Amino acid sequence: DTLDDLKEQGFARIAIANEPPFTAVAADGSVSGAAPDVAREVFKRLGVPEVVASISEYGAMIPGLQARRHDAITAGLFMKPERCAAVAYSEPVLCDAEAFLLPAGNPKGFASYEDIAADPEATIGAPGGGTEEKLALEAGVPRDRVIVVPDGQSGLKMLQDGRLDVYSLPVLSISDLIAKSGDDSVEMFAPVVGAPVYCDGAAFRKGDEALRDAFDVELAAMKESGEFAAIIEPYGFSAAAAMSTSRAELCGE
Amino acid sequence: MSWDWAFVWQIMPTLLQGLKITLLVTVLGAIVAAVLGLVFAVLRRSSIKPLAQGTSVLVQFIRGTPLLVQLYVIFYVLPDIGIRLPALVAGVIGIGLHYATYAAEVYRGGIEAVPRGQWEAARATNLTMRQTWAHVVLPQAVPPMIPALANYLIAMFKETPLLSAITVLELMNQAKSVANSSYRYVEPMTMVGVFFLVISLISVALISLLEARYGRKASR
Amino acid sequence: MAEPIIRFDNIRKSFGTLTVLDGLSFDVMPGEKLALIGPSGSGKTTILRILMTLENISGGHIEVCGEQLYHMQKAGREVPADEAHLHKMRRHIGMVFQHFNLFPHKCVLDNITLAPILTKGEPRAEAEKRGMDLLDMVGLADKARAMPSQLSGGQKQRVAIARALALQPRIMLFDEVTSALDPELVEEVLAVMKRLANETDMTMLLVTHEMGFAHEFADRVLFFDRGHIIEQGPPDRIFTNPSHERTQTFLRKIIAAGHRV
Amino acid sequence: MAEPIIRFDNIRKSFGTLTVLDGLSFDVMPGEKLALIGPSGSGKTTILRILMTLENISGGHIEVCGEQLYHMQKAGREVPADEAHLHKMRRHIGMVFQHFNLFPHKCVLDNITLAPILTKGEPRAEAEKRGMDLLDMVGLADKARAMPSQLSGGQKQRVAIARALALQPRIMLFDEVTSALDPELVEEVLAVMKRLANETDMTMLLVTHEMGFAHEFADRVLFFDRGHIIEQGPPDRIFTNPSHERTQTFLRKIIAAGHRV
Amino acid sequence: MGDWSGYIGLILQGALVTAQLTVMGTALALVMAFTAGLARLAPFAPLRWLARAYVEFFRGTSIFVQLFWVYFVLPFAGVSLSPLQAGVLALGLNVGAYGAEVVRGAVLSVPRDQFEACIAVNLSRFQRMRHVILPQALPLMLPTFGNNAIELLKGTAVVSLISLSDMTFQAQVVRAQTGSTLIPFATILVLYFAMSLLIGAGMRWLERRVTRGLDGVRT
Ligand SMILES: Nc1ncnc2c1ncn2[C@@H]1O[C@H](COP(=O)(O)OP(=O)(O)OP(=O)(O)O)[C@@H](O)[C@H]1O
Ligand SMILES: Nc1ncnc2c1ncn2[C@@H]1O[C@H](COP(=O)(O)OP(=O)(O)OP(=O)(O)O)[C@@H](O)[C@H]1O
Ligand SMILES: [Mg+2]
Ligand SMILES: [Mg+2]
Repeated sequence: DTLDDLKEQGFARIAIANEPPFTAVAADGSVSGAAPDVAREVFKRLGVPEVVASISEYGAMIPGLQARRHDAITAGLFMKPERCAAVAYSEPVLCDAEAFLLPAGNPKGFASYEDIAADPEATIGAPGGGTEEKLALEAGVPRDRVIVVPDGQSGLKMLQDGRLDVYSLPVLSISDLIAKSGDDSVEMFAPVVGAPVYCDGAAFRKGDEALRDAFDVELAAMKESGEFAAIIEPYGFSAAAAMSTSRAELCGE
Repeated sequence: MSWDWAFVWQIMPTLLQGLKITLLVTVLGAIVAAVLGLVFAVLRRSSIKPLAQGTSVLVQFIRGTPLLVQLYVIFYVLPDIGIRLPALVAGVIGIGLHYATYAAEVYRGGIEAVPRGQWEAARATNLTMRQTWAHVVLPQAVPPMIPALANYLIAMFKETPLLSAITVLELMNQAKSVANSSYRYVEPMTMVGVFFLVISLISVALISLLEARYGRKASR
Repeated sequence: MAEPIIRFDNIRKSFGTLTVLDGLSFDVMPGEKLALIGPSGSGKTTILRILMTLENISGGHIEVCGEQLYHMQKAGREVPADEAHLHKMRRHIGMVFQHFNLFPHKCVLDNITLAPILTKGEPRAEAEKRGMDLLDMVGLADKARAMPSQLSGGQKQRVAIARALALQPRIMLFDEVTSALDPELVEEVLAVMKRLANETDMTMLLVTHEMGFAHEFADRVLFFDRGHIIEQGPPDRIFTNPSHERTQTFLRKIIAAGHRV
Repeated sequence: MAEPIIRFDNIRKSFGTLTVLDGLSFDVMPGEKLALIGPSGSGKTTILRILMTLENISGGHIEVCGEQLYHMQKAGREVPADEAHLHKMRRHIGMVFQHFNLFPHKCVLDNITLAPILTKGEPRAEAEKRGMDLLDMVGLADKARAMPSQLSGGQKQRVAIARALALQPRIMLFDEVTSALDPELVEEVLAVMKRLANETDMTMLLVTHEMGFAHEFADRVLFFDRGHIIEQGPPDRIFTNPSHERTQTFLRKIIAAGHRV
Repeated sequence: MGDWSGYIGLILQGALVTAQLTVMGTALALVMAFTAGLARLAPFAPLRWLARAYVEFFRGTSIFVQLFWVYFVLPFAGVSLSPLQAGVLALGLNVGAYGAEVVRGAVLSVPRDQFEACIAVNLSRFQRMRHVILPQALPLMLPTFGNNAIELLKGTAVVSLISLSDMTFQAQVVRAQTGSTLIPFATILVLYFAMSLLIGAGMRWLERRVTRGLDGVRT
């Protein structure tokens, strides 16, 4: 099966996003960040010594997985019932609430996606194919006011340039953006009212459930031993949040 | 993953919406390219040396670097110096500017293709410079340019997907967004390919009509 | 004696490092028919092109119809002619080219009337009437609405002659006007030029390799070699009894090549 | 009497709707020098091009060196010739073109040796030796390493003749080989051809407007008009005393245009 | 954030990938251009149709769609290529289709006279192409090939969209990690321009080489 293949070739290919702190790329090109670090450790325990990470757009991850370009996605791709139907998720890994990036002082007082829908002028930026885009659309923001932004840096830039009224990402991503920008003309609003807390998991191809189950076993062991917390908490994520919920719950199974 | 016709029909309106933007960008970009191209062509013939050379370097620079990166710069860097263009405008200007350098080349070639003897005959019949351009050179230079310009129009049309990188909701971006929310990729992407193929095949056929028409006229 | 209508005074002409004309001087009297002959590369075409202001000169002075061609007075000083001056001077001169250079996008009549309408502001009706007369003269009245591409070489050249005449220049230049034509079509063009030479008092300069025609056509023949006039005189003398050896060699070669004298 | 080396039998040739040759028949004997003359468009070039297999025929049969040119036997039936058959037949025929058609990217000697080396597998050294002999013959031994662009028209045409001779064809075709040349350069080419005509027993077909040369060169003159042989005979008779009115008109026109007879 | 030299290094790594893509893509494009261009002139009709279909398809659809197909759809047919292979394949086939028209045009623009001279000296079809037509057509192709190679270089930026870490992609990474927009983009613009100048200079050098001795023939 797939795990044996991976053991044999000695590495697993994982897709990651270009979104700190879920992922971080150092100046020397080496990949770290919460999601790849967890994946690396779990695969090591499964007997796969290396992970080869490739940075990918969110939208390209699932097709890449289906096209066997990756063995797993570890990218902060949050679990949602439709996604659970498209891929096989592990148990939760990284949890985060949704946040808004706004001009300082939140002049329009946005607190929820519905607030944005209600303002006929307001535009919201979100990653294409990401959770935030879906939430905005579901809250009734029309398509032409949901701007698909390729990456966090672009979102921040567009907000600073006044092209967006709101840019929405998970809390940790937004705070990382603000920290890097050092710009006090923007601020974060979190958590977004009415938006659930989301957790991602490692996503596997449908059909690779055996690999997923093996992954789950090692992940559970790490959660148990506290090693899990030791990896993700320096990046700002909460291990307790991940351990307090489950795939079954998040996928609505 | 199998092909699902019902899904194709379901996403058709969204894709057509994107196609509308794609065509709009193409047409507006073509106008920018045609006008700016003429400006470039004229500046390059300018008798003011630094102006001619500066234009020449600029044209070479624009032609030598990827449109995608130029779009990034126009959209994300220009605001730093206070130029904040809406995405669609930035896209039209970016693609128009890029293709203006190609149009300039076509103009130059068309003008140079008018035989020297025609300039000389105009001079021997004592036409002024302006009359020579208006009555002798341009009427002969322009028709043979039309097919080449039309070819670039098609090339431009096929490059519009780049505008998705600066958030313009053109055909490719619509298709991606459909794919992202449905997790079905083959149908939308294939349909984008079909749209492009059909439109450019039709255009190519139209161009060969143009070529036949103006080619004959030009060969007189 | 009348004043010359054309006066070359010590003309120098170089292309880059190649000096084609070096101190050339000669006069042409009004109404004179001149034939310029000589080997390939001797500068005959260059002389006509300089007169037509298609090339600039590198030194010397040219007078046409009593005025400087390449120079003008400005604040009492002689300065190079500007475009306006050249434009004014070109009125006096017409030229017929070896390769016709008709405007391919205009019909025969429009080729002829374009310049009179644009440069002299002639009303179209009048220009067309005169154009038709000229076409009549060159025997092509029925081709007025034809496009140049529909004409034979000989017909094209006759249209080109009519076009040059339409501006009523006082000086006409002909540069090997038959050498791009099929042999059978040469005669129809020469016939037109012969009539022109006999019936008008225009000054004409003819460059040709058709020695027979030059003989009939010219009042005076100038034999050029490497930019210099080697000898000149009435055609009877030049063709039957050239005094210079180079002229003899040249004529012998031309005859051997099948051109009658 | 010997067999003809070329036999046109009822040849028809159309370009689209235009029929250029309609039932043309004539024979050429080995060693014969033939001049084809006639007005423009009468089909002279077409005849040579058909022989060189540059055009296909629309009907009839051609025999060259005792074999069908455009037909071959297959399973006892006559079928159109395939490329292999044409390739074999072309060995017999060489052609010199009006515009020389030298290979511009090869030096003079390579132009000459290319075909012998490639088509006959001649060793390079031998081909070059023969090539030099041929260049000697046409008076261009010193130009062996020159590129065609460095030659005058007359020199180019002499190289083209040498190139055609290098394959040692039994039949040589010349299509207006001097009409693209400057008048002064004509003689040097004609001189080579005259020598060739006198010194070899090759069969030669010459299309020309140089009546004087045709007169000296040919054993027999064929006068064509609109694809038909109007009259034929020894040059003395055709040129001095043509029996047909159209021949007379044609010759008169040519003479008027300045070509000597 | 301050580690600029490291991030510039990242971009230079990307430049290497871009150069690799350009060289390998151009090589494939050349092969395709000659294969399809000559096939379009072949005496055998199905070969002509095949070449025509290839050219029309790859010129007709956008490089983005082609790239997506090669990268995401071909794997369903059992062909899984690395991003680099996919990029080379898509770019090479795409630019090769344009090149095929260049080859065809150049061959056709060798004067008919030259074909006729070949027949008159009895060269075979292959000999004609090999010794007479192609040597004369090549100088006509080179300038356009040079342009095509530059187009291909510019096209490599698009493969950043399939996660191949070329120069544009690395610029995006640097941008996300450092928060600076101007510096990474300005850097890669300069690098792209330098590469295109290099290609241009190389082509001119090549042109001079192959046209040597043809002076006065080509205008
Ligand atoms: N534009 C030019 N640039 C460089 N050299 C030129 C140019 N025009 C003419 N020449 C050179 O000037 C010389 C004279 O040329 P010109 O055309 O006047 O001779 P010609 O007597 O008319 O000869 P032909 O009988 O061949 O027409 C030649 O050596 C020619 O090569
Ligand atoms: N490829 C072609 N397509 C159509 N018509 C052609 C073609 N080649 C020749 N013709 C026509 O065939 C006729 C005979 O042409 P050909 O060239 O054989 O005449 P020619 O006797 O050689 O004339 P010239 O003395 O002008 O060379 C002409 O009317 C010509 O227009
Ligand atoms: Mg001349
Ligand atoms: Mg002919």
